[in-house]
Parts: sequence; structure tokens; C-alpha cells
Amino acid sequence: MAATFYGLMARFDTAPEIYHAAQQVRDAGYKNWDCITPFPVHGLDGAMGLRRSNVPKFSLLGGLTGFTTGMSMIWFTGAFDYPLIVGGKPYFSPLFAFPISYELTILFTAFATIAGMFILNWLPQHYHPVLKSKEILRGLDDAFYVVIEARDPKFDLNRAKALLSQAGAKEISELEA
Amino acid sequence: MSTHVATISPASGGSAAGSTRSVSAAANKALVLGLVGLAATGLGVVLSGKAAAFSYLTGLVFWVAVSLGALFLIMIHHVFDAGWSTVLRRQYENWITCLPWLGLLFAPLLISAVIAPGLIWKWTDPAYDLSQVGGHGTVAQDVLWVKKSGLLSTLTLIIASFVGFGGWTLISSRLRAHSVAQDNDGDIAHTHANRFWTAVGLPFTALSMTLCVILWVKALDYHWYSTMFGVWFFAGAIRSALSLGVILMVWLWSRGDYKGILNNNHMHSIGMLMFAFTVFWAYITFSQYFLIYMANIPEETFWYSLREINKDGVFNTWGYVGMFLLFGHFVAPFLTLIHYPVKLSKTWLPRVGAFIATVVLVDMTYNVMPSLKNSAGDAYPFLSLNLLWIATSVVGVGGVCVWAYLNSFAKTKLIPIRDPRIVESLTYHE
Amino acid sequence: MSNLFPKSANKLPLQILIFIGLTTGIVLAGVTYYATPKYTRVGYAPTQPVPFSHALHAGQLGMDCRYCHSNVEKSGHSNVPTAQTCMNCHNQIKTDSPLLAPVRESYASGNPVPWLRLHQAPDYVYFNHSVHVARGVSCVSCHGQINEMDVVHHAKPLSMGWCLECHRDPAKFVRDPKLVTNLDWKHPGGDAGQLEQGKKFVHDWNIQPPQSCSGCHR
Amino acid sequence: MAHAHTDHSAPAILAEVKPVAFPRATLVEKNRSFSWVTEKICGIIEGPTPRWWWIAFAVSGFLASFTVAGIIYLVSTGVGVWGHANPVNWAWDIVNFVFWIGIGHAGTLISAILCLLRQKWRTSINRAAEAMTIFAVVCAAIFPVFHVGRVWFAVLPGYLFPFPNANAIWPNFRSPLEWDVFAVSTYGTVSVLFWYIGLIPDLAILRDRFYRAGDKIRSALYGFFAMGWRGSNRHWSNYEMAYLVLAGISTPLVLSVHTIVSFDFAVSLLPGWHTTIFPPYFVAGAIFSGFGMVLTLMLPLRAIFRLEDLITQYHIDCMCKIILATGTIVGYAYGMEFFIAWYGSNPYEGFAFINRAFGHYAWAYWIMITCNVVTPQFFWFKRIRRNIGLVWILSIFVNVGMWFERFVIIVTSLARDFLPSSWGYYSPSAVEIFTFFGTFGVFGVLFLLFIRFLPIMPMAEIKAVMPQADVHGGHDKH
Repeated sequence: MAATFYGLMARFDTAPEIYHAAQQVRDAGYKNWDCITPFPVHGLDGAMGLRRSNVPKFSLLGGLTGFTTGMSMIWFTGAFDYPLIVGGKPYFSPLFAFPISYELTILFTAFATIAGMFILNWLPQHYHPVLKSKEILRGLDDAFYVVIEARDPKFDLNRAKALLSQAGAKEISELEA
Repeated sequence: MSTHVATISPASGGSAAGSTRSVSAAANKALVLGLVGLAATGLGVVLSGKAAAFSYLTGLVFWVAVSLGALFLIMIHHVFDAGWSTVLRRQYENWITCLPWLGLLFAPLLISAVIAPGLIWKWTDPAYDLSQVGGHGTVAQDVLWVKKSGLLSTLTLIIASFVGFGGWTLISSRLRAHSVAQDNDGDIAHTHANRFWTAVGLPFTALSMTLCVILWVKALDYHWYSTMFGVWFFAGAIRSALSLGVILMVWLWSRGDYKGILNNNHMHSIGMLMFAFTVFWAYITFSQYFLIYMANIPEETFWYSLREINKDGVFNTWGYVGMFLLFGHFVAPFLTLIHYPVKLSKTWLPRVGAFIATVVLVDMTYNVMPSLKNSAGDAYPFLSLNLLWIATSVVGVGGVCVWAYLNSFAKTKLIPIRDPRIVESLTYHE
Repeated sequence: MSNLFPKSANKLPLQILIFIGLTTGIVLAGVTYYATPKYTRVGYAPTQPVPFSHALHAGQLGMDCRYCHSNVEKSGHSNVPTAQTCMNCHNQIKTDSPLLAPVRESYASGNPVPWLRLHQAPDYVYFNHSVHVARGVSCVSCHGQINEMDVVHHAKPLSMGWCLECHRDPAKFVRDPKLVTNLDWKHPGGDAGQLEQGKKFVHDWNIQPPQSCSGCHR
Repeated sequence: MAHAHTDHSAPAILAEVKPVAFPRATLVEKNRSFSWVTEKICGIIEGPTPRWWWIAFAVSGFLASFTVAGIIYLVSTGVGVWGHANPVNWAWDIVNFVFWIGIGHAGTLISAILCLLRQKWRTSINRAAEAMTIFAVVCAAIFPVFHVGRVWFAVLPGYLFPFPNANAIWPNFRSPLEWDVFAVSTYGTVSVLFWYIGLIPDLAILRDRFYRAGDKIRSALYGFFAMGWRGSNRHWSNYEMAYLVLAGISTPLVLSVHTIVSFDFAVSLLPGWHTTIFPPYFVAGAIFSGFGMVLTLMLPLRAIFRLEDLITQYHIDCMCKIILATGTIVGYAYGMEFFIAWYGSNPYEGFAFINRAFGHYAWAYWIMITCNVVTPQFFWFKRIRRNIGLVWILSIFVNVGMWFERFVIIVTSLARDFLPSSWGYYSPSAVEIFTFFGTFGVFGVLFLLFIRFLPIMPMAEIKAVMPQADVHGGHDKH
């Protein structure tokens, strides 16, 4: 099976190095590229030109769903389907429905947030070219990488290599898909 | 020590001297405004008696809340060894110089309890006729007062108020003095001394504040009780003090003093605190309401019923105030402050702060004024002449507080320049 | 590692998710269907010590239910007849039938015939037959077409939800008390007629079946 | 320093800024490198199982068997095997439930609230604390589930969770016990999710390390749960946002859980239970006991695994101070309850509190006061905070005190309610005692499995707060 070319992977050794390299790759106008870091490097999002994450939109949707579910469930069961007087309380009141609606808001928000994170990251993805590289074996310990994909419209092997080595890459390797 | 600083301060630059002069002019204006407000309130007492007295209590307690909140924030700063808030701390240290003045302004209420008992607190006059407020017999015949008479008396009221204001004045003056002294000698001992005063001050202030507000506010309707009351007052105090902090910071920034000092991260952090205490207030208030609602014990529910329906079952205007508090005190600030840009905006955050401070005032009004009942035992409507006297009291007492603040402001450095955390605060980023 | 996980592994999580979803759905559906009295009790038809046929006695011969279950109108408990009741007839008819031996034995000894009980409300349920019968709830509503059963079987689930169907809307079920033991009777006006007349009964007799917990769980 | 900021637009005052030196503690001592962190934490999992682990595991397992035996006996015999009788129909089961739930709270507090407050010192303890939360919730859940005796009723659809059923009824949503069901199950679920999300990057590291070491089975096992994490910054961006949102919702969650637990009591009319300060007071107490438990667990771990550079004296100081603060808040609440019991002038209420302090259960009350209010005051002193052994002992006192707090609240109020004719005295049965102490074994077993098989500290997060992680190198200007 002929291995297809996926992209370039360049190693950097420190957080400042990858920060500056990312700025250069961003300024060179690449779109399909990424940084591989062992921890979330503070400020790297800006250096990569990433927009604010969309996860909170999922969370908001989940939260609203949860609260509505709670309130309508308690109304339906207590005031509509089986009205039953307990403790002299009305069949339905937002007050005593609040604790459970509140918990469901949180529960659904949590589900939606995590689902949102997985969907936006397109995870789980146990197979990935980056994971196939020998480099990654130490990658999540203390090394930082820039990966530029071949499918980027601006991609040109030599120019990309030149850019990365100019940015201070310690080692550049090619990844197969 | 402060006189020593005052001699140095003008030497720090021509513009500083100029702004000091304008500050003292502003201080004088504030004092004049305050005195006018106080005079108007005094006139109100002559004209409408009780109503104006209650309003004065509302206005005064509101400013006590703001100032105690500021005191708490200073102490919380010290106890957490906080870094970012160092630039703001000095403004709070300036503000709390008003505490002795607030004590002085409280004196008329204590005097009234002696010379005109029953004017505000029914129980200062055991012969008070409860039928005026929809009850039976006199206070002395009320078994609930008899049980509590050990606490609810003019003497304990005076002692508690003295201990409260005295202690707060002592603690606040020590905290401020050490901080200011450090500007000169750069001695780390002042930081340690402030931690000591915080360790003493936090428990003392928490307990004395609880006792005082129970006597001043909760005991207006002395049948009612709630263990949450002190915490509720604390929540309001912190919220109004944070609002004050934002307003002062942005005011100093727009004046030019805080240019290069105040950055977005400070705004964001104080915005987050405002948000957090919005939720805290809601939590406290909801819990109190909810537990009383669920348990449905008449000795407790009457306090809320009074603020919702009249004895004849008609919904009264305080019910709308209660709904306003739900939305204005919680929902609106919550939805506003949750937005990231609002917390950074030097236009919007002070406005939100001013709004929150106003709602804290409404909350105080909601707690104090319905205790002023008519002969049927119903609360006087919200929209009445009382609001005018509340306005004059807030302006009156507030004028004096601002005057005290500006006086202190003129005498101290803008920021605590030798504080161990000052650089961390100046270069603060999240 | 990608060397460890083949490309097809990327589909695995989704497959697992679908599998879990389906399993949960099936288990829940199963519990909802099978773990109910409707499934576990309806159709229960044990062999009785005497092969007594309700179809013969109540159906063909037209005996009234109350001839044997004589206390049903007066007592909370509907009685199973003693051997004496059986012997009223069977001392004259089929006196020697070997199938009736247990009845004769019981009659002689005074020990009851060991009938097996089908319809049994749990101990924590208070149920009063007389109240239901007196307010026009027919035997057929709870016990089914007994008059057509050779061997009695459990016809209705007798679950709490089933009780509530009537307690929430008695008008669909109540009839003239004179007709309660007429198991074949249907309102001549059909469902609409039943509902109309039922509403009138409910109103006139002030029928307020309890729906609170303590109505039955006393 | 400050001089870097004195540009032309800055006010003159900045030229005067000259702070007195008072350095802050560093979070990772001895200037360690990133790989040192990885090696240190992964080394615990990769190394051979130490003998003490087996011993501890055997002891915990033995202890846990008490709970298992107690529960089997309970289910096969009936709830009568517990010491409950009129008027105390609810005692150790709910005491233990609230106790364990409270223990769990520190985990969420450390992970969530300190995350929101940007308290970076949380990083080295949050993983273990979150694990502690989950295991504590497991131990807590045992009691309400099994106190019903016929335990299948607690899990059958329709009884606790709304599900169409043959009885055609729904759970009673007006009952605080039903709120508990939702609160605790939400809390358990969200805690597990939060914990798992935090684990993903670390699982990926273990996946790669085991692969490199040639252990394909364990690599695949960790790899499966690592979900193909590859450290992509595009992923980190969403991941951090999700983590922040989870922290943001866990904060109100953790507050609400103990608030709702407090509602179990506070919405009732029983003297000593109905008091409006219960919600914040329970939350403070929960955090108090939770941090007590964190110290109780982390100090031995720190000594065994030589984690002194990661759990520094600064961390211990912080935790001691939180214990001091929350203990004092709890003390305030005790005082407020007592005061308002008198002020409210309800004779039953007044009696309930006098009875707590001087009645049949006074011994429990004074243990509570000593452990919860007096003990933390020692943490005012730096010398005591620096004495690790003493801190550990005091933290155990905190745990004991908080158990007694729940005992005092629940049992004294029930044993002496309105009618003297129905007063009683409650003593636990042997089954109850064994079941409760067995839960420490259950907890121990789970915790030992955790420290053996999962990274006890979040490597990625620790690295992110180390000085080398600063992209400006700590000196570069913005």
C-alpha cells in the first residue's frame, strides 16, 4: 500500500520557540496546520490566529434544554398527568421545581459541553497521521511541533520546509497519511 | 503618619499638586451637598416624623453597607495575600475613613431612641401601643418582646452601636495607617501588621455587623427571625462596595490618574467578583425565601406576606418591588455581567456598578420600610413621600462619605507604592 | 498509537455509542413491558381443587354472582362461598360426582376447600368491594367476563395505574347498581351513552374516587 | 520590574514604585523540567507495585468486606437490622450520607472554584481530589440506596426517576429527598465527566509511553480512553474552553448539592432543622471536611511518592487556611443558630439547642465544637502549618468533627422532638457500625486502584503553570 504524503512536522524545544514559529506560519497564510503541544500553551491561540472556541454555544443550548426539561417535566407529572396534593403545596410552582430544574440545567450543560468539545475536535480519532509518527512518542512529554498539512492550498514542500527551518525548527520530518 | 505623607505628596509633581487642589474643592462641594441633604432630612423628620426617620435609617444603613463592604474587601485582600487588587486597595482605604463619620451620623437615631422612644424601634418604648400597627396591647405585654427584652432594649442598642462603630473605626484606621506608613518606610512589618489586624478584624466585623444589623434592621419587625440575615447583609455590602470600587477606578482612570495603572485584567477581575457576588446574593436570598416558603411557618412567612399582600388579600406595591429585586438584583446583572466585553468596558462596568448599588439601596428599602405599618397592620405603599426622604438621606450621608474619601485621597499616595504585591498588581495579567 | 489502532478504529467509538444506546433502549423497553402486572399477572389460571366452571353456573345457568359471593355488597371483603353454599344444590344434583369430593369432604369436616386465590390486592392496598359495587362498578370491570370462563383466569392487570384509570374518570365505567352483576350488559347507547349516563351517576351520587396516596395506602 | 512599564503615558507615581521584597512561593520547587514531571508521575504507574500497596489494598479490601456483609445482611433481613426506631427513624444512614457527600465537595471545589479563581496551586492536588470526590459519592450513595431495605425499589424505573410505570404515578417532586436524587446523581455524573476530561491528555501520554515500552495491551487500554488525543492546539483551544465551562458549572453544582442536602432538613419543621442559614453553612462545612480529607490523603501520598516538589509547603499552607476559614464560618453558623434559637423565642427551638449542648447527646456536641471550631484555630500559626505530622492529625480531627456535626444535627433533633411522650434515645446497631466503617475500606480500595493505575496529578496542567511554559520566557515584553 503506497503511503500518501500527509504533511510536515517540525520540532521545537521550548514554549517561546513554538509561539514565535506559530506566529510566522500564521503570517505566511497557511490554513491547514496545527501545533502539537504537551500542554495548553498560554497565548498560542492568538499566535495561531484561532478564534474563540464555539464550545460555549453548545453549553448554552444544553443548559436551556435542561432547564426547560426540568420545569416541564415537573409541571407535566405534578400538575397535568397526576395532580396530587402533597404538603399543602400547589400542584406546580416554579419554586419547588427550581432545585431539580437547576440540577438538570447543569447536567445537560455538562453533556452538551463535552459533546461539543468532542464534535468540534472531531474526536475520538484513534488513528491519525500525527499519532503514527515516531516523534509523537515523546511529543506529549516536553517537545512542541508545528504540523503543516499537504492539503493546504498554499502548501509547497520546499517553501514550507524553508519557513519551518527559518522559524527555528530543530528537526523536520515528513508524515504519511 | 498621615500628616507626614501629606507634606510629601505635593512634591511628587506639579500636576499632582493641581489635582490635589481640585480634589479638595470637590470635597468641599460634597460636604456642602451632604449637609444640605441632611438638613432636608431633618426637615422631613419635623414634617413627617416616623416616615422620614425610617428613611434616614435606610439611607444610613445603605452607606454603612457600602463602607463595611469596603472594609471587608480590604481584609479579604490581606487574608488571601491577593495580588491583583493592590492598586484598588488604596481607594478602599481612603473610603473607610468615613466610618467614624457614619457613627456620628448614627448618633441622632440613638438619641431619638432615648428622647423619643418608639419613633423607629417599637421596643425602645415598652409602653408602645401596638394597635397603631395592627397588633394588640403594648410592647411590654407582647410575650415575644418579653422573651427578647434582654437584647431588644435602648441600652443594648446603644452599646452594640458603639462597639460596632468603635471597632470598625479602630480596625479601619489601623489598616489604613499601616498601609500609608509603608509608602514611606517600605517596612514589611506593616504588611504583617495588616494581616494581624485582618485576623482580628474579620471575625470581629462579621459578628458585630451581624449583631448591629439585627438590631437596626431585622428588629424593626422583632417577631421575625432568620439565621441568614447577617449573611444577606454581607452579600449586599460586598456587592455595593465592589460597585463603588469600579466607579472609583474608572473615575480615576478618566481623570488621568489611573492611566497606565488600570488595565483590562483588573476590570475583568472585579467584573468577575461582581458576577460572583451577584450569584452569591441570589443564592442567599433565594435560600432564605425558599426555606421560609417550603416550611410555611406563620411566624416566618408573615414577613414576606407583608411585602406582598395586604391583610385584605389585595396585592400591594411591595410585591412589585420584590419582583423588581428578583430581576434587577439578580437576573439583569447576571445576564449583563456574564458577557466578557461588559466586564472590560470602562463605560458599561461602572454603569452596571451604579445600577447594582441602586438596587442594593432598593433592597435595604424593601427590608426597612414595610416595617412602617398603618393601623391595619399593612405596609405603606412603596411609592410614597418616604422615597423623597430616602433620597435626601442617601445624598446627605453619601455627601459626607464622599467628603471623607476625597479628604483622605488628597492626603495619600495614589497607590501603595511600597506594597510587596504592587508590581504584581501593576503588571497583572490573567 | 496509530500503529496500534488501525484506521477502522476511528469508527469504533460511534459503533460503541450506538450499541450502548440500543442496549439501553431495549432494556428499558423490556422493563416497561415485562416488569408490569399486566405481563406477570394477566392470564394466570391455576388448576383449582374442584373444576368449578363459572361459564356453566353464572353463564349457562344464569346464577347471580351474589348467590355465592354473598357479602360483596355489604362487606369490604368479597367472600368465597363455603361448602354449605355448594351443597344447597349439590345435595340434590350430582351428589356422587367424584369431582365434588373435596366439597363434600369440606362440608363434613368443616375445613374449607383449598381454593387458589387469583385476584389478590397487596397488603398495603386497601380495597373495599361493597363501595365499588354499591356505586355501580360492575364485576366485569375488574374480573372480566367471568361468566364465559370455564377456568377462571386473571383478566385485568389490577396494577395501580389500572385502578387509576377508573379513579380518574369513573364516568366511563359506572352503571346502574342493579346491573352490576349483569356481565354481558353494555350501555345501549354505546360509549357515548355510557359516558353521558356515567356523568350523571357521578354527579348524582357524588362519586369522588380518591387519587391521593392515602386513599388506598392507608 | 515596574520600570519596564514607566513609558511616556504612565503617571509619575509609577516612578516611585519600589515594592518591599516579600516573594511568593513557587508552585513547583527546585526548578524542575517538563520531563521530570512526566517521569515522576508516570513512574508511579509504570514502576512495580510496591509492597505497601498490596498491604494497604488487603487491609482496605478486608475493611470493605464489612460493608458488603452489612449490606447483604440488611437486604436479606430487612432494615430492622439497623438501630432505627421511633422517634429516630433516620440516623447513621443519613449521617454517613451527608458526611461522605461533604467529603466529596473539596474535590470539586479544588477543581472548579479554584480553577475559576485562577488559583494555580490547585494543579498538583486537583486530580486526586476529584478522584476522592467520585469515590466519596460512591460511598455516600450506598446509604440512601440501601436504607430503603428493599433496594430494588430504589432502582426500578418510576420510583426515583420519572419513568412511565405500571403504577401510573410520578416521583414526588415537592420532596427534598427527590431533589437529593437529582442533585447527587448529577453531581456524581458531572464529577466523573470532569475528572475524565481532565484525564484525557494524561492518558494519551501513558498510551505513548507504554507503546514505547512495548506493552501493547496497556497502551491500547489507555489509548482507548485517550480518545486519540494528540495534543493539537486546535483541540486544546476547545478543550480548555470546555474545561472552563465545566468548572463554571461545577461551581454552582457543588454549592447546590450541599444546599439541597441541607434542604432535607431545613424545609421541615423540626426544631433544630428549620433554619435559613443551613445552605451556606452546610456548604462551608462540606468544604471544611473535604479539605480535611484531602490533607488526610495527600500528606501520606506526598511522603510515600516523594512529591514534596509538587505538593509544596505552600500548598499545605493554602489548604490549612481554607480549613481555618471554613471552620470559622461553620463556627459563625453554630453561633447564629444558637442566637436565633433564643431570639426567635420558639420554646421548642430553644429547647432543641439547649438539649444539644447539655442533653443526652452533649458528648457528641462538644466533640463537634472541639473538632470543628477549636481545631482549625491552630492553623493561625505558621509553626503548626509547617509541622506536617501535626497538620495530618488535625485534619483527622476535622473529619471526625464533621461526622459528629451531622450526627448532632440529625439525631438530637429527632430524639427530642415536640412531644415528650415520644422522646427516645438512639444507639447504632453493630450492623450499622460495621457498614459505616466498611465504607472507609470501599473508599480505600477505590483510591488505591486510582493511585496505582491512573496519573495522580494532571501532568499537562502542572506543566502549564511552570515558569518554562511562559511563551515570553518570563522576561520578554508584551
